Amino acid sequence: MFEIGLTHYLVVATLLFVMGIFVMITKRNAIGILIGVEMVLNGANINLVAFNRYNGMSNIDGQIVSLFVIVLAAAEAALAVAICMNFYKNLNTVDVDHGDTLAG
Amino acid sequence: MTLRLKKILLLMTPLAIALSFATAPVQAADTDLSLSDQGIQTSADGGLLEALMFYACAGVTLACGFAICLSKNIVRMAVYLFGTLAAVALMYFLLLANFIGVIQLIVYAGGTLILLIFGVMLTSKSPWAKFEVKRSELIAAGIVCALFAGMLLFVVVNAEWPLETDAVVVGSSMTQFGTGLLTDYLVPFEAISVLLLVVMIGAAYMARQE
Amino acid sequence: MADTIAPTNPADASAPRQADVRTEEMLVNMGPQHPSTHGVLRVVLRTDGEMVLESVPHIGYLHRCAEKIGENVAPYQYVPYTDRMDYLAGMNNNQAFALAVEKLTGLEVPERAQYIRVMFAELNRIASHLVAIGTYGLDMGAFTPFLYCFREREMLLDLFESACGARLTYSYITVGGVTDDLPDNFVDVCSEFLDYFEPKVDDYNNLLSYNHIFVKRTGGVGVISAEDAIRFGLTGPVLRGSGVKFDLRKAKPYEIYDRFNFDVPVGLPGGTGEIPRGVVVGDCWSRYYVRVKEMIESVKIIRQCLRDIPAADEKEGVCHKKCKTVKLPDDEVYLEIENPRGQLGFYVKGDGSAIPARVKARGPSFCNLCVLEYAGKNCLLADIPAIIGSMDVVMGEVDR
Amino acid sequence: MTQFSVPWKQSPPLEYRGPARGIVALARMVYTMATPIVSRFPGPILLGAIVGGTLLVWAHWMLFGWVETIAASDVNGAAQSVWGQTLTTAEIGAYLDSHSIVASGILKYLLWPLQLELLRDLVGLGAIFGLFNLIPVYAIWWERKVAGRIQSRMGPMRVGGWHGWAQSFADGVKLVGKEDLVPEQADAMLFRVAPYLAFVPSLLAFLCLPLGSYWVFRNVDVALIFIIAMVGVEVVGVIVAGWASNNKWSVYGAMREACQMVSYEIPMTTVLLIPIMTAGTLNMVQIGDMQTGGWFSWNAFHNPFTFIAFITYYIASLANCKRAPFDLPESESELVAGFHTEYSGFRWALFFFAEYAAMFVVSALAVTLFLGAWHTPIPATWAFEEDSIVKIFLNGVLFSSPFWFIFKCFIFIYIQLWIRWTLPRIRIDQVLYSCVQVMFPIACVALVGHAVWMVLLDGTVVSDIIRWILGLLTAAVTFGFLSVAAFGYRNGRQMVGYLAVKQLPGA
Repeated sequence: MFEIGLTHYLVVATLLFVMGIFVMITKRNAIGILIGVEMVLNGANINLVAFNRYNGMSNIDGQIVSLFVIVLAAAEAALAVAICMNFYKNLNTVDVDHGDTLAG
Repeated sequence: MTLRLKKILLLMTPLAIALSFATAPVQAADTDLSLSDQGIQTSADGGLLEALMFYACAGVTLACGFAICLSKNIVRMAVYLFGTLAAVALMYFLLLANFIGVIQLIVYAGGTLILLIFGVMLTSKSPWAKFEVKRSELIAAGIVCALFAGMLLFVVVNAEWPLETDAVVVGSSMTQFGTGLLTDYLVPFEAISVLLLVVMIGAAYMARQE
Repeated sequence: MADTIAPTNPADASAPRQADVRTEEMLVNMGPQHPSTHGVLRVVLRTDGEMVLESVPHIGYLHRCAEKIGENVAPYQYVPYTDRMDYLAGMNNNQAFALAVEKLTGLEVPERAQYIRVMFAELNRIASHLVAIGTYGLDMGAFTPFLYCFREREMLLDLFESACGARLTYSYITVGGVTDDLPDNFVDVCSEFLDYFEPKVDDYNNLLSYNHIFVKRTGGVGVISAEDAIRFGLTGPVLRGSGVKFDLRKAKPYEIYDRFNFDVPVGLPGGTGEIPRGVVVGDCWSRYYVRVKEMIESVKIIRQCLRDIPAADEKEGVCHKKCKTVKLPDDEVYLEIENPRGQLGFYVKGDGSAIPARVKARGPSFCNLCVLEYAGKNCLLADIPAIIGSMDVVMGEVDR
Repeated sequence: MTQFSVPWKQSPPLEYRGPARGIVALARMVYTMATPIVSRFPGPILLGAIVGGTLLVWAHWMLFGWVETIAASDVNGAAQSVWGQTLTTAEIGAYLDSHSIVASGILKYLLWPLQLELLRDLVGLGAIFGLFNLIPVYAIWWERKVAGRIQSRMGPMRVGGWHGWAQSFADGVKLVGKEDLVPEQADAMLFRVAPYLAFVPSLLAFLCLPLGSYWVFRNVDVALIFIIAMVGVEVVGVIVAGWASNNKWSVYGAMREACQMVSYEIPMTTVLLIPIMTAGTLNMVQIGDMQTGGWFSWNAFHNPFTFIAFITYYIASLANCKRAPFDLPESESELVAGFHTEYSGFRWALFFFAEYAAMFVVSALAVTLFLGAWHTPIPATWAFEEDSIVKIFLNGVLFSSPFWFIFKCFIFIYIQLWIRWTLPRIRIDQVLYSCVQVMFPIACVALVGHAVWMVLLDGTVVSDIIRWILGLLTAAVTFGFLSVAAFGYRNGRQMVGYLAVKQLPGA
């Protein structure tokens, strides 16, 4: 219980990941979905860093990959917010259910 | 005129957070002094304190995540996301990944989150924009996610992970980072730089008004 | 270098808006309780992000029936009410009303009283411009010039107090003259003050007028062309800031202004000397700077007054003997004078009794304020305080 | 018969309830006790505080130094307890005796608790929390005095006797007792949480901030980025506060803050890369220790590009902690009070604590990275030979002590105040223009120039003499700037006219 190991971190990561998926499924707001994506990425990142830590840390591959993930998440968020604004400009809402038209 | 107990408790939160951060991994007896002088933690074998710290972080992470799931208000969701991100950053500190923790704070909490809030403010018709979701949909999503979570947890708990618990750090992790980024990971690093540039131009182009 | 100043010139209001991102338009209430609306002005702004698309002033929060009161009291009793109109320039208001009544009734004013009137009108012009300049700095976020201006203003108020006992609502200039003669050493004290004050104007210039940030904030903002200024009926420094050299003290000299030698400062083409880069005629900086220059001119006039003022005459006094008993003839008169804020006019109609049948004021702030809707278009949110401040409105006089 | 009554005389005497009562009673007691003493002996008290603080610094330095040395000399592999205790009093006494240090009998009991990790952490946390609270309290009083001086008035003079020294404490007591209003239409939860989101990050930044070589709570290897992140994260609290107030002016303030902060982080972080490149580490203690040896070893005088970087950093940091002329988020004349328009009482005070603490933090970054951290400008070769305890003490105080650090920080805070009470506020488009088109190019040029300089000139080529010359050149340029400024200040009109005013043709 008080001996924290890899499994502890993996459980937290899993739960965060699943919550992110739940948010992505249930939210209608495009930015809400983006928040879900960020949660999923964070869950994955905890995995990477935890595996790095509990494999001796003789190299830091996990951390470097998680750095790439963070950078990509930032880029993805910038683009996604731009898309949201375009979406809003065209449809006057950010409800993704209204995005099923090709009219644009 | 009353100063309620709640206020006092809230006042204590920064102290509590500070304490939890400060007492993060306690250094082991065989700490190499030259390394600790450079501010490098070589190993986290803090026992009780580390455990408490971990449970606090995990608790905040999951509570905020759960609050995001339940919340209907998009700005509140963003604030809860901030809580999640900060707690995950603390968890990185616990995992001896200081640099990743800091980057998480500066890029995620300081940059991406602000971008999200900008997005919210630019696209919400009223400040209280809410979107209704059908109850049946919620239940279905909950069941699916619960099943998925159960499956993943089963795998995670029962799997045999190859472990090397003795953490060995040679020099600063920052040095490793720098060397890694300019040697082994040079190609992905450059690719990501180019990607960032493209994304920057693309985002500016897309958000622009015709 | 790219033009970074947002299109503030209303002349190209038809040009497409420079906005990178479309956002929701928002109606914002600026006032009636807002730090930079100088009283209880309410401006409704239609904004798009930081851009202001439209600003509509709403007035009437300080209405006190000042004109209606004029139909119920004798002229000498109405003088204190004129103090409350433009409370920063009480002397000038008193003077305007007194002159109108004197023209209607034909009261003669003793010469010494005329000099005193001009002197105090000009001193009050300085005091009023000091407030205008100081609060304009405050609107721009510079706190310190405000305190400096008020330091000098306090000395002016001491002078006023020595003459009439009041520091804000003087009622000193009254129908037929002034209420009391000057204290004995007034001439010395006043010249001492002027010697002290004149170099201080350079301080204000260094601290505020030529401050790079201040020039950037006010230069090229809220431009009103000369034609537009005339078309809107603007007067005072707001008109002269647009480059129109028109001052009633020169154009239609009232009282004894034709005896003095002074200049009428205007915006740039008139050649007022050093103009920073980025300033165009009719912008906020020009309007502000006209006030600074006018203070120097007022100092000149006061010096000449102090030099030429006749000695006190016991027999004649400083006020017409019949000032309280005079009957207004069945006639009407309209007279305008140059207030610190522009042309203040009083229309007085008599019906043979001691009480006017109608009193009507033409307030300079009221008329100048009407240009806000035109000047405060397609500018940034931070330009709105700049424009309002450069108009230097006093709400007591707008609403009356 | 009706009697005219004065309404304010009928209100019951002010009563505090709950914890506020205790706070107010304590404050009142301290105030009544301290006022006569402080107003009678302001000079001796100030002197005593300085001397006492110096002794404290020295004692800390000596005692902890000994403990570290003893612990290092005696790595016997003994298991460390949760408390982190490894040595017994006897062992310490033996060590002290072997080094013939006087008063070892008492010292060993004094030194023993210093090795308890948890105790040290708790004491350190208390010290940091105290510092974090004292700096804003003092800075607010000081700001009012400076503003008063600049505006030819006195500033606070009443509370506490001597120059109103207790004014900030009185304000604090007042703010604690004030009603905590939440607007009806506000998002109450976020409205309540927001001040803490702004407050906590600036407190956390202090955890990694070294005041001296040994004066750091947690010596983290990424301390620099951590502090920058904490200064940046503060913006979340401000945005949330502005949004949750449900006030249009507040939203404006929040959006301006976000806009300004996010943009100015780019040039700021870019120029911070320059000292990082020079030092080769992100560890604040190491960066500070590298600049020992006199003013010419400070990073700002390393080469011309570092000096440009230093100036650029300082301007960007003004924008980053929303000080004038970049105080748009709370600009009074435009946005009433910006993001904290709806706040009152204690929550409002939290924002101010966060702001003033952020001022200290950015000044501390400037000092640590560019201006020699806790080292003196005196060249190290002038140090005493350490043959007596007095000379050791003097060397410690004169050549590297937290006093230098705090002194330098407060010089920069003073410059911030000076700017605030002198300059008008700039406009949002000018803020962004100066960031993107002025500061960022300058930062990039300085970065590249410094990199080229390091490759070409550092190491083999540059000897100490050349560094002296470069340092002197940079100092001369600095002095030139300052004298131009002073000259312009004294003969203001001509100078300002020359720099900013164009003589028009025909004028």
